[in-house]
Amino acid sequence: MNKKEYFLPQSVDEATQILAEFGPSLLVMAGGTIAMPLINEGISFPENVMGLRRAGLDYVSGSNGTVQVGATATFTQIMEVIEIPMLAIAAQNIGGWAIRNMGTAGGNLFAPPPAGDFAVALLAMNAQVKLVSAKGERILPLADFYTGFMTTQLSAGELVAEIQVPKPSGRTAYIKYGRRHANTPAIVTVAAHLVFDGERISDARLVLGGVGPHPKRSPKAEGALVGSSLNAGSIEAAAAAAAAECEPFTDAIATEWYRRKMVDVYVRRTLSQVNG
Amino acid sequence: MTESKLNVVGQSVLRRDGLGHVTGKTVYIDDIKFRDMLYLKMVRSPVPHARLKGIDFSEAEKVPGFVRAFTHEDVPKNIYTILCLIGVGPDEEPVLVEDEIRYKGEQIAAIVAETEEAAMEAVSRVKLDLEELPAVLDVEEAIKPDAPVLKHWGTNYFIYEDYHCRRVRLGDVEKGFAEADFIVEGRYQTSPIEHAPAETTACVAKPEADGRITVYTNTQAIYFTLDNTALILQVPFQKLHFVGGTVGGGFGGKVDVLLEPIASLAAIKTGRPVKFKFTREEEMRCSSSRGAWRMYFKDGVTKDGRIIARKITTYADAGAYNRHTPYAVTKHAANIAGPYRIPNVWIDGYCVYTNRQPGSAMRGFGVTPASFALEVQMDKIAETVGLDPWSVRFINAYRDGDMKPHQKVVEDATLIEVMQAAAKMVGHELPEEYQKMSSQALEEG
Amino acid sequence: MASKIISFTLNGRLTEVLVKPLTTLGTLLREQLDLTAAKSGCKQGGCGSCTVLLNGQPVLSCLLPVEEVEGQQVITLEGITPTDGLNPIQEVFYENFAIQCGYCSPGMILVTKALLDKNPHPSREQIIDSLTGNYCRCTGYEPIIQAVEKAAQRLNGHEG
Amino acid sequence: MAKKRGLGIAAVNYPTGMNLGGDPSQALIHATTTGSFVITLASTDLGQGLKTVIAQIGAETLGVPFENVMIDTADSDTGPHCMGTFASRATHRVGNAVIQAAEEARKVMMEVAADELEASPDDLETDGQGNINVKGSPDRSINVIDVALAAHFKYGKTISGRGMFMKPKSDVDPETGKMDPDSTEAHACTVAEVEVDTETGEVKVLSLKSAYEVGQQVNPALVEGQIRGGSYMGMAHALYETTHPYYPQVEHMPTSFSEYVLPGPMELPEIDSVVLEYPSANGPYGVKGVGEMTANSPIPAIINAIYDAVGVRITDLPATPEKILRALEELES
Repeated sequence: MNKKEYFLPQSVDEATQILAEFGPSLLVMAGGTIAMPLINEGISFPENVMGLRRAGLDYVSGSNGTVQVGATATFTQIMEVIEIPMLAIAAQNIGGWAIRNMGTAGGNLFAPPPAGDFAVALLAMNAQVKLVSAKGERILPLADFYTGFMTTQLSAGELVAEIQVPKPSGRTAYIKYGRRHANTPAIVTVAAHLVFDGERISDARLVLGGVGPHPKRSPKAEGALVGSSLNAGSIEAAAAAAAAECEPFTDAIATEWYRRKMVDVYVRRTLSQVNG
Repeated sequence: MTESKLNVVGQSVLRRDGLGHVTGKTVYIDDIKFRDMLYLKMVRSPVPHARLKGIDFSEAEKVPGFVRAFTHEDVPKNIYTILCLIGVGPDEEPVLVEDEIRYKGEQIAAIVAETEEAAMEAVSRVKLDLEELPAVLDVEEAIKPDAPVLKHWGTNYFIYEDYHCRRVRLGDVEKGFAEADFIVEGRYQTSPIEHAPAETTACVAKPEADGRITVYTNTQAIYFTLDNTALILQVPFQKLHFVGGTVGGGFGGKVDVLLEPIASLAAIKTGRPVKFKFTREEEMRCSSSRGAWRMYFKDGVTKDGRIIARKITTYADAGAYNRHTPYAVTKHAANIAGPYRIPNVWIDGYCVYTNRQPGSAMRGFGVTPASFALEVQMDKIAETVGLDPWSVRFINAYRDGDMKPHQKVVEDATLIEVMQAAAKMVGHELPEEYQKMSSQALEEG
Repeated sequence: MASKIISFTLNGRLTEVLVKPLTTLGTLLREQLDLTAAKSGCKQGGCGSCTVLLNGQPVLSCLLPVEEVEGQQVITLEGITPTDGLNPIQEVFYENFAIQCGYCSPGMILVTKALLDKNPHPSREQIIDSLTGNYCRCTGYEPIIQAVEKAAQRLNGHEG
Repeated sequence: MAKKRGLGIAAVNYPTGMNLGGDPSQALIHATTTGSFVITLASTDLGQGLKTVIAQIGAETLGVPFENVMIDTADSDTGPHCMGTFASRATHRVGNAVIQAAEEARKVMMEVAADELEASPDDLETDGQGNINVKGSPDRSINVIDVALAAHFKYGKTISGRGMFMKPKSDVDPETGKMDPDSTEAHACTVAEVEVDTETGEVKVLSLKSAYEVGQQVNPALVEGQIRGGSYMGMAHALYETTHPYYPQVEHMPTSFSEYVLPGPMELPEIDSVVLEYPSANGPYGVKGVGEMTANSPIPAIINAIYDAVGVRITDLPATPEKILRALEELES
């Protein structure tokens, strides 16, 4: 009843000005797939809402070895990105068809775990986020963007405008394991990006979703891989390190115990897929 | 009455309601709306067991569009039990909580408002003064002497004609165990399950010019719901006019009377049409579920695989209130020994109350958990005796003329025939003796 | 609270509506425009019963604020139903018992339309993939999957 | 990674009707002036197809075309009592009530036709196409429309009938449990094939093949609909569904279709069935109830198949990957 206004800015500048004016009380929404259910169920009662769909951020474009994903690009759009197959696979693993037509890359960064697993692929790609405000913009690594459970580096007045994804320099794999094979929350999501120098792994990015406060790299697992070849032993060691290092939780889908077990299994399976 | 040649019975004629369904023109309850219609939302308990010491509506009343709140004091006959119509009692469930909350999600107060959003916001602003109490959640804990007692008659189980459980007795199980070569035991547990119909439970109650109330409802049972509503509201039966018949999936989930009485009350008190529709979350957490069952088996079996004694103790988790569980336990007790010829059977079926969302009817009412437990137990018996799973079932299968544990003679057995057909379907070659068996030929057992 | 006039194309007709902020397309269709084919099965984006086509793509009308459809093309099941008779997709759902309680049918049929418009020869896997966001408790999905296969055949002229 | 396959069977019975009886249903039938027959009920269609099968039963007994029969349900001001649609009772109970009502209406229809054809009612037959003929004399025939018109405007007669079916209530002997808890029993046997991933505990149901015995089928396509939907529901119960993931605890109760886990179309196994028909003695045209039982036999069949595949017997539903994995670890240790 007390919804005062629904803003539909036509540009990023207009969006940041509205945000500067209203401050944190303004609910910023992209695809609506996270915020609208809470409003519909009578859990949240926002006064002012800003929809970003018309702000010109619904692009996916590539240049100079980087793919720029606008914050409101939908997963359906991203599924057509051919330069980086893992992005398409990660997008395909989200929701059902209609959700993929609505849900956005930017919005997914704010999904409560175990949702929000698009970022698992982004982190493996070493993606950066562009944050804009009325005062300007800044770019920071996505790995630094998350600060805790449902908290980020986003300051008052800032918006996620773009995600910049470097094309992978190595081999990649991505697996989401849930109770169903589609349209399901993750028990665990794993993404791997391995750069090889001959047989030797020279750089490794191993990312886990659904087993921590936010999608997160597993430095110890990465450490177990770098310098070694990708073989049964290094895969085993990386899986064990990831399972030890992750911080799983219990929810309606799975227990902490099971999630940790599945980190071990799915890190192995993901790395085997890199190998295969 | 069977005719030699059937004309349309046996034909796959197209659905009568099919054209409405594929064009979206079928009218479901949520598709009905009236001018001036109000929306009802429920204030629910956040905890499984508590004393309700007070409700503060003052902030809720300030929400623009708020019309009225209802508590148990507004409900003429607040305490009821659904199955009173078929002689099950005593009354034990409140329409709206009086002083004791017995499950998380229980209905405490109703709010009607001009819009659905206003009703939701008003509900979110209601303050409850609760004193939490220890909850009892496990059926076997609940019937221990020191468990918190949930029922005014002093036990946490339903009483069947002065007995503490539904009993079935045939022959002498202890004698059967003594004669058996093997004793096979098993514990089986099922979980509560949501009916999850595509359409959530809903009704619209509309006051008419003649003083009657028309209730549009997706109940599975029009009269059953009408009669209970009249009793709860203490109005003459002819004051109510129920209209329904089109249900977006039921599965047993729409045979409770959680919505119609309170929506009708609100319609009477406000003089305006009132819609009450469960949200998906309410449907999952607050409407009845398929109750959970815990079943213990002890079977006496001979070397050749015949079950000669079967003792079963079973606990139905009714949740906080009866709903349909006392009746489900009777159906369960009549079926859990299975479609087998067993001379000695002993069954104790308990209907137990816990601080949980009440269980109720669901597709397979009391029999689904029984079939699960006993058919897994049959495989366990087969393994113990050293038979294959088909053999143990053929050896024990009931035939027409056998006596069931509840002392009814079997009349239309076809267990053997469906097993023969299934074996054929999957290419499993049965020994000749099983291929020749017939449910209609009673042989020496 | 400032209501806004929103104009968009609904089932081929230019439509102007006055809505309160944050009214969803589903609520607009069902409560204001009496187009009740799209259902409100969960309002959480989880069941697909509220599916409509936005510029030809399936979206969930329960999650879409009406402000967002300004200037866009919206199609509901009413919009693909001929004034007399049935659309070929509706025909096969009806003839093949791909319906039981009927509550999911409007969403299923619209997803089928979007799929076959995009891909006239979908594989079984593609059909299944397109249906994963639409919930059905009654049928066990197989009759629906088969209806989509038959609808493709009929639209391609391979079946009477 | 090891994936192991297994087969499991289960055989079940299922009773038709409220288990102690005492659950009546009524039907009223009347013909309009032009030979449409309206069956008035208070029964509900949940999607299983009651409005269709009841029209079929009414048309069969009346001897008139299916299209001539209208179903008017469920309005408490006009529809006579029905206990409700549950307990696999509706086709059995309401069908029997409709047969009784239709027989009464048919009798009047045949009497009027006999007067019009100057024949004895006993010498007449309906052809199911809308005509009443003198047996053996196809040229002596009258259309049902003309019979209805004559009944109304020439003879002042109502072609109508009342039907009621009730199995008297059986009381339970509380000491021994002696009771009569069914009207008839349907049966089913399911063979399930599963594949279990021993590293994750995940179960893939490969096929559910079942034989059902359901008495006379009124509408085989609708019976198949119950079998397919029920098999899927049984699989969901066996492996996925729970409102209390950590029963008996009440934490983490699902609130949405994301958290309340149900299999989707990607998890569909091959579902195949054969249907046997052994008509019941007391069902309309030999019907038995089929609605509920279809979900039952798949559950233990799947659990038994898991045991066959990997040697763990899950006795606590649902058989989630976690429970299977824990059981496998216990088996190893």
